[in-house]
Amino acid sequence: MPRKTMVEAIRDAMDVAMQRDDNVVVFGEDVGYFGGVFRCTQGLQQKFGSSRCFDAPISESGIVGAAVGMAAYGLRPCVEIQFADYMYPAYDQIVSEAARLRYRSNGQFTAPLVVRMPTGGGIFGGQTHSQSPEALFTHVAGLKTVVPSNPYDAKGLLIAAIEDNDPVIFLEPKRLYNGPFDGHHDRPVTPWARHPQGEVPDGHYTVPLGKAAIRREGSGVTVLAYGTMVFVAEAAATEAGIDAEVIDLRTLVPYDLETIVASVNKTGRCVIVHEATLTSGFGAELSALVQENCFYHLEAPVTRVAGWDTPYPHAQEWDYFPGPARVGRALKAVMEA
Amino acid sequence: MPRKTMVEAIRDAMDVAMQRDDNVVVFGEDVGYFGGVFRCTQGLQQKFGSSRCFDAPISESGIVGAAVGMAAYGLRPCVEIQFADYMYPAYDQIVSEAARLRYRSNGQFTAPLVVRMPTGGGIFGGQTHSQSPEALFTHVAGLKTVVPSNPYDAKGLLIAAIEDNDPVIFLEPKRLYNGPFDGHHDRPVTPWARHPQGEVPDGHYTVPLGKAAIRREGSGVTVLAYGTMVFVAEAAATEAGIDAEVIDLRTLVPYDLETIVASVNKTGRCVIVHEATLTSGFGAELSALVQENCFYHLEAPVTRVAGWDTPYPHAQEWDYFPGPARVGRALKAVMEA
Amino acid sequence: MSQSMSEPGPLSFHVPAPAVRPGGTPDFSDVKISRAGEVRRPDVDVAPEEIRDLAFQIIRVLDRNSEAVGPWAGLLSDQELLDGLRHMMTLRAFDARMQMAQRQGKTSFYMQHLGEEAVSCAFRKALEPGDMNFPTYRQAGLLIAGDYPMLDMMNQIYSNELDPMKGRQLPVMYSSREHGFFSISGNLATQYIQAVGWAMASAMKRDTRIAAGWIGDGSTAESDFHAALVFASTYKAPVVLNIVNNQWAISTFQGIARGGAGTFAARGLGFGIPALRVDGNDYLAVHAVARWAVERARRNLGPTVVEYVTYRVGAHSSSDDPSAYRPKTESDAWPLGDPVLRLKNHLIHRGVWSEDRHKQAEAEVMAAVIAAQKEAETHGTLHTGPHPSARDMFEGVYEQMPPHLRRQRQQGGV
Amino acid sequence: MSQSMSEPGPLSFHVPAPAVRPGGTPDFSDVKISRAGEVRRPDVDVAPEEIRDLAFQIIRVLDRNSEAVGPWAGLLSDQELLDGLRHMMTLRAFDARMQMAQRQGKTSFYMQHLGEEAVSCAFRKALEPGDMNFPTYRQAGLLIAGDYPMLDMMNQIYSNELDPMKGRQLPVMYSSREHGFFSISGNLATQYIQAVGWAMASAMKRDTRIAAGWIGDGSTAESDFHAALVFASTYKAPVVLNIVNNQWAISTFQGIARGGAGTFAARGLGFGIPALRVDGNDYLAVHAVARWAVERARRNLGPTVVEYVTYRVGAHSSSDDPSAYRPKTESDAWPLGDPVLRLKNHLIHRGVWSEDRHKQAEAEVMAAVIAAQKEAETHGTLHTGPHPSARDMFEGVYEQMPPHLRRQRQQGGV
Ligand SMILES: Cc1ncc(C[n+]2csc(CCOP(=O)(O)OP(=O)(O)O)c2C)c(N)n1
Ligand SMILES: Cc1ncc(C[n+]2csc(CCOP(=O)(O)OP(=O)(O)O)c2C)c(N)n1
Ligand SMILES: [Mg+2]
Ligand SMILES: [Mg+2]
Repeated sequence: MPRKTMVEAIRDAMDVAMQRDDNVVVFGEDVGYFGGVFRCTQGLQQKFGSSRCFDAPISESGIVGAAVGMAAYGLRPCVEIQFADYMYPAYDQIVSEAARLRYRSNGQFTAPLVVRMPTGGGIFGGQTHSQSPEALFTHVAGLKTVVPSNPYDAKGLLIAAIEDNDPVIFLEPKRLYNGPFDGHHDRPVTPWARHPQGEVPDGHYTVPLGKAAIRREGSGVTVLAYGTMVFVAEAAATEAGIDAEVIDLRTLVPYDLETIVASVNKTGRCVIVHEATLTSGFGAELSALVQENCFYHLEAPVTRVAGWDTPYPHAQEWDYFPGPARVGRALKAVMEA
Repeated sequence: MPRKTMVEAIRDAMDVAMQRDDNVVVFGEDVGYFGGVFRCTQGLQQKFGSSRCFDAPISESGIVGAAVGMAAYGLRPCVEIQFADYMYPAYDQIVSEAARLRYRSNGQFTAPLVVRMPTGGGIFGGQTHSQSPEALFTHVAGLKTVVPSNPYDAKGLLIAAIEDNDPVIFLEPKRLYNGPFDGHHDRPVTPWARHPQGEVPDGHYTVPLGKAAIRREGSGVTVLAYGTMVFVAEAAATEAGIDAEVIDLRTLVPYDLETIVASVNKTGRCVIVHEATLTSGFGAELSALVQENCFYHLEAPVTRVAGWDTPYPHAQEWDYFPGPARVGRALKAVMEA
Repeated sequence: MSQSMSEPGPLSFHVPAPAVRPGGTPDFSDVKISRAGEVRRPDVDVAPEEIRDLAFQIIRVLDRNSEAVGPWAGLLSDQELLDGLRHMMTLRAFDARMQMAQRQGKTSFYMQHLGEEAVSCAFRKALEPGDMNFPTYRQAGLLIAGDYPMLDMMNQIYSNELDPMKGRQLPVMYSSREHGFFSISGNLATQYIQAVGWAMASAMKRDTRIAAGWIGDGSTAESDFHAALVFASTYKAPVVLNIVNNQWAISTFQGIARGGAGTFAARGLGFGIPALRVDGNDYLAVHAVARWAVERARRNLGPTVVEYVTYRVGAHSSSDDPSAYRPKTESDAWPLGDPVLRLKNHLIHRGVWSEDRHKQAEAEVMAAVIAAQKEAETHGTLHTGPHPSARDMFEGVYEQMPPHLRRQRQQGGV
Repeated sequence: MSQSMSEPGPLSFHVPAPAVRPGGTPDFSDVKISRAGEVRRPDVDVAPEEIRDLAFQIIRVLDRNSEAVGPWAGLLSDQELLDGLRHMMTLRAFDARMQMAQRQGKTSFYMQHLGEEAVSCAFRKALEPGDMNFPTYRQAGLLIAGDYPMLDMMNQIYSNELDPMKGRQLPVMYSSREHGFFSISGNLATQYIQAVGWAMASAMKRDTRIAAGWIGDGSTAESDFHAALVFASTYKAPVVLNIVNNQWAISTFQGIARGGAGTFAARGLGFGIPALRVDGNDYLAVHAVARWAVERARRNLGPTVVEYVTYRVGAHSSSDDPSAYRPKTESDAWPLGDPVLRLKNHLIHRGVWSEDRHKQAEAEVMAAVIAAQKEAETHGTLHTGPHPSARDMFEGVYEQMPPHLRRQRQQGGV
């Protein structure tokens, strides 16, 4: 089977979706002629023409606002925000418009659009190229929020997102674009070409929204993670020698409660890991859910490992990033509790 | 002591702050000549002139963006967003600018500003006059988030917020403007003039940011609430005949962990109540915190009662609003667990 | 460095204020008003640079003698004008009744059009089926003039069992795909750029339908106004960008939003977008200019900005009392008159209408509104009678209800 | 309704594209360039309406013969011009070294000014102490020309132990209150409205200091650009609103942001704000126009929009490769030449400079940059040597560290 990087898989997903449905259009800053600063849309304009893939002015609110109008017309826009850190100008259009259009119009108008954006740190991007704002979307009724962790899922989830009839926020952990990154920044990164999850089938397939995947089976403790943190958690478990079950949530909302609860009820312990700042991060929701649903099975406090409650620093990247050492310590603490 | 409505107390706070410090300025939509759609700034322009209190164009991003510039200059702007539902256009300026300015400039520039906004439902305001977006602020490092529940606190907290050297989001539960509302929408509301917390001293005083208040002592279960929900929780506890300790958080970030933990360790049970949508609401953070810090004292799952995960509906206001019946049911369930 | 500069004194802060406040005598003598028939009518494919001056004039058709004059006159038949009059009268009667219903507690909130009826009623008639408006809350004339049933509007206003929005949306925040009326948001300006997006989509699909964005004078200050102009100009989107300048936002006069600019229409000039201003209380002028702009869009010539100069006679909404911020007599002093009266007089002048027929029409229109109202009230009003269910509240957040919402609905016992 | 309309065909979608792409031959012959000395110099208190035409011309001082001509010439002394040349040369040398340091892995990221040095260097000299710039990442000339120590800039670029931002902010996102240089955000356009707010504050306090906002051509599409113009025009804020039109955003040419507009300066016209365009590669012209705009602000005459017409010769940033989207030779074809060369030639023409002295100055400037660089590197570079601590990471989020952050710092073991 062909191996692809995550960038290639994402591009492939758009390509497939655009081929199957004339109504799929792609635009964003530097997305057209140039193919995107991360090259995710490279070649799409050439292939589909500039009515289907084109450059947008530097206006995130304009991009999403126009997409809402296009979606109401009947298109399926899949737009790119250059970095998640730049989505705030579009936040009003996402929250007040896309998310509520179906509801407030009683289904007369809908907003089947996808907003793609690279998230997360690990590239010395500092405050404005490192953020993980997923919790700002999971709090909003009407949105779905997706975070793939590998090329196979990225393609399947993105096609599913484009085909979904509701607005989907698609967060792409940029540290994973070229290979699975386990937080060991001092070691060379394995390219996707040498990783089984780099195997990406040609053509159309979907990974359903709302279904988690168990990446590592175990019985000692459940680790809930998504994006880059899936690999960090796997590495941490292996290195700490802990029998952890690592769950890759893939979709944050709607979340896969069944898989989560089954695992925690089995293990009796739970560690939640994300890059975003701790307070009011999505980890809080997961912690609350686990506690509400598994209370009588819990043998230790549900523990969160997350970005510190500071802006994302530049030089202190690896002090900030919740790497395998920190996750490993949490795993051990939970096992000993 | 003089009795004041919450509107009067808030106005008084700005009046006092403006008198004590020439650098305090107040502006926003309809805030100047007219005195605000809720009348919170009435009379300030007349008293302090239109360089200190003035009308702004309908541009929330402009209002907060200009305030950031003014704060960097050395003023202490206290701006009004007409309804919290309209803060989204300003969200970028709040999150990317005000919240991070001190950090990124290593203290060379700071943003001592207050963004006031009416929040919450209960007035048949529908989707665009009812939201409670506090969790969108509590997730952001660098911000403080305050929610007063009565005139005394409102004045003291607002003065403290204006005097604070960091940006403060000041959320005013609009259903409390005229009197304590306990969720019994079919009964007449008690005016603040007949409520002890309507007693508001003249002149300067502060209620410190970061300190919760115990509104009702009890030993059976701890209820964590803020804003309107404080009164709903009190009513629910009384009506359900449950020995609940009701904590009014007052400040969400920084939160008063000490008071929370002491109470839950005492009662062994915890119910969290807020109007905002459940998923990724601030209740999730509270639930996680309680669970992390009181795990070994908990006798029942920490339970959340919150707005449903839908946009705020118009006609179904009282089906949506987490009133005393729903809170009471949760209290009973927790006591029986 | 400063050798050539004289030492300037301290700066001072400028806040625009209206010339007259409550208690004062309204005075609009400084409002520059072009004479009826005076402003030229360029071809629709004119180069934007050549008509920059039109952004500073006011296109008017009806003169003081109720005659239709000049190059923008002559587009509408007697019957079309009579229809227009009826639409405006209906909207006015509808507003009066619903305003009263709000005071009677039958709904939570109402927003009326008094004085601005011509803008949406006449614009609607310049569109073709399939075109899409992205309106604000003050363009119900688009529905009335498009024969959307009043009953449906009332059902929504009452949030009753037949409310087409199932109680989820505020009163007056209508939506009708079929009638080319996009769901009103309630958040100002957000829909202006959506209109542009819709129009872009139509062009991308090589369709023939066009879009119209709507915004108030005060709301032009919002950021999405800019996004709309940027996208419309970059992609030459087939959209008409309407600015309804009714002189007031809520308590702030247009000077707070307009600042030092000559006019709101002039905002279009910085984008190379043709910009016209029109007498918003002149049904014929509004229609003629709308036609021009719609034709430009339809012929793929790109966007047009149109500023309707009018006056908000009533309160901003049922929550507002304008006597706190402007003289009570200001609306009487407004120099562009009343749109209903002006069209009525024109029709009389044309010989196809009379005072008697007008009085009779008023009674008929009011009777129709009252009949619809009675009918609507049999289906409930906000606090009494049948109404949308708690189940409706949980539906429609997503196409399919996700598990967590299903659990919540169960918890809610519905 | 449509009787008078001919049946129009289907719409089509328009996406602006540059005339030439990689492989093509650059051609700027359609760029309208005013002759040096041609554009008039109005009084600073001119009515905005009277100078609308200036938004479509280019103010230039240096002509083809390196002579300073016309009404905007004659403001600067020989010494001031020699200083200006040195500033630009320093910035260019600084860029060259830091660009190389980035390639060597000594920092994560760099952004250079090649071809645009005149804009920020000359503007800086029109300001007074206490004035405040709200710059983008491409105005380091404001620091260099204001004698901010290069060493401090390098320490930040290297995120070393002396980094004045303690490692928290990206390289090149400088901040210096003392030097009138507001902390650069990294989020585009946000600071434009902040500049207006700062200027409003100065006016509110009856101060004499003024502000300057900075934005790139591409970033004018952002919403905060609009907020800035609205607030500046409404409150007549003492602010200079600079637009640096270097023809390119990242991979998109200015047509994507400008759309159908004639110029970026023209955006000011819709707000009644005087708008000038100036040859951004002409140190004398930039300085003269900056002076004019600064004086307007200082005299409480309100905001001015200034568009600097220049060309981004280098890559957008160290992460960018422009050969993928524009001809490699495009910068050579750029008709406004090189700002360093043009000022050098003017000084030679003036008789106060020579090729030899220039060569010598180049060596001196480079030596100074290298000396600073060596010094900076003794304090560490991004991945080696001493650097800001994890403790620094936890500090400064708030004035006082709140308990939850203190607990996290403990957890972090620092
Ligand atoms: C984003 C946002 N900010 C503020 C409001 C509150 N608000 C509702 S209408 C209004 C005034 C609008 O004035 P204008 O645009 O002139 O429209 P008009 O009511 O005159 O038709 C304001 C401030 C809102 N609905 N949305
Ligand atoms: C809000 C936001 N969106 C996108 C970006 C990414 N970005 C950084 S620079 C840039 C191009 C800016 O172009 P221009 O304004 O012309 O400035 P120039 O780089 O040419 O000086 C883009 C898109 C950003 N930093 N912030
Ligand atoms: Mg208005
Ligand atoms: Mg540029």
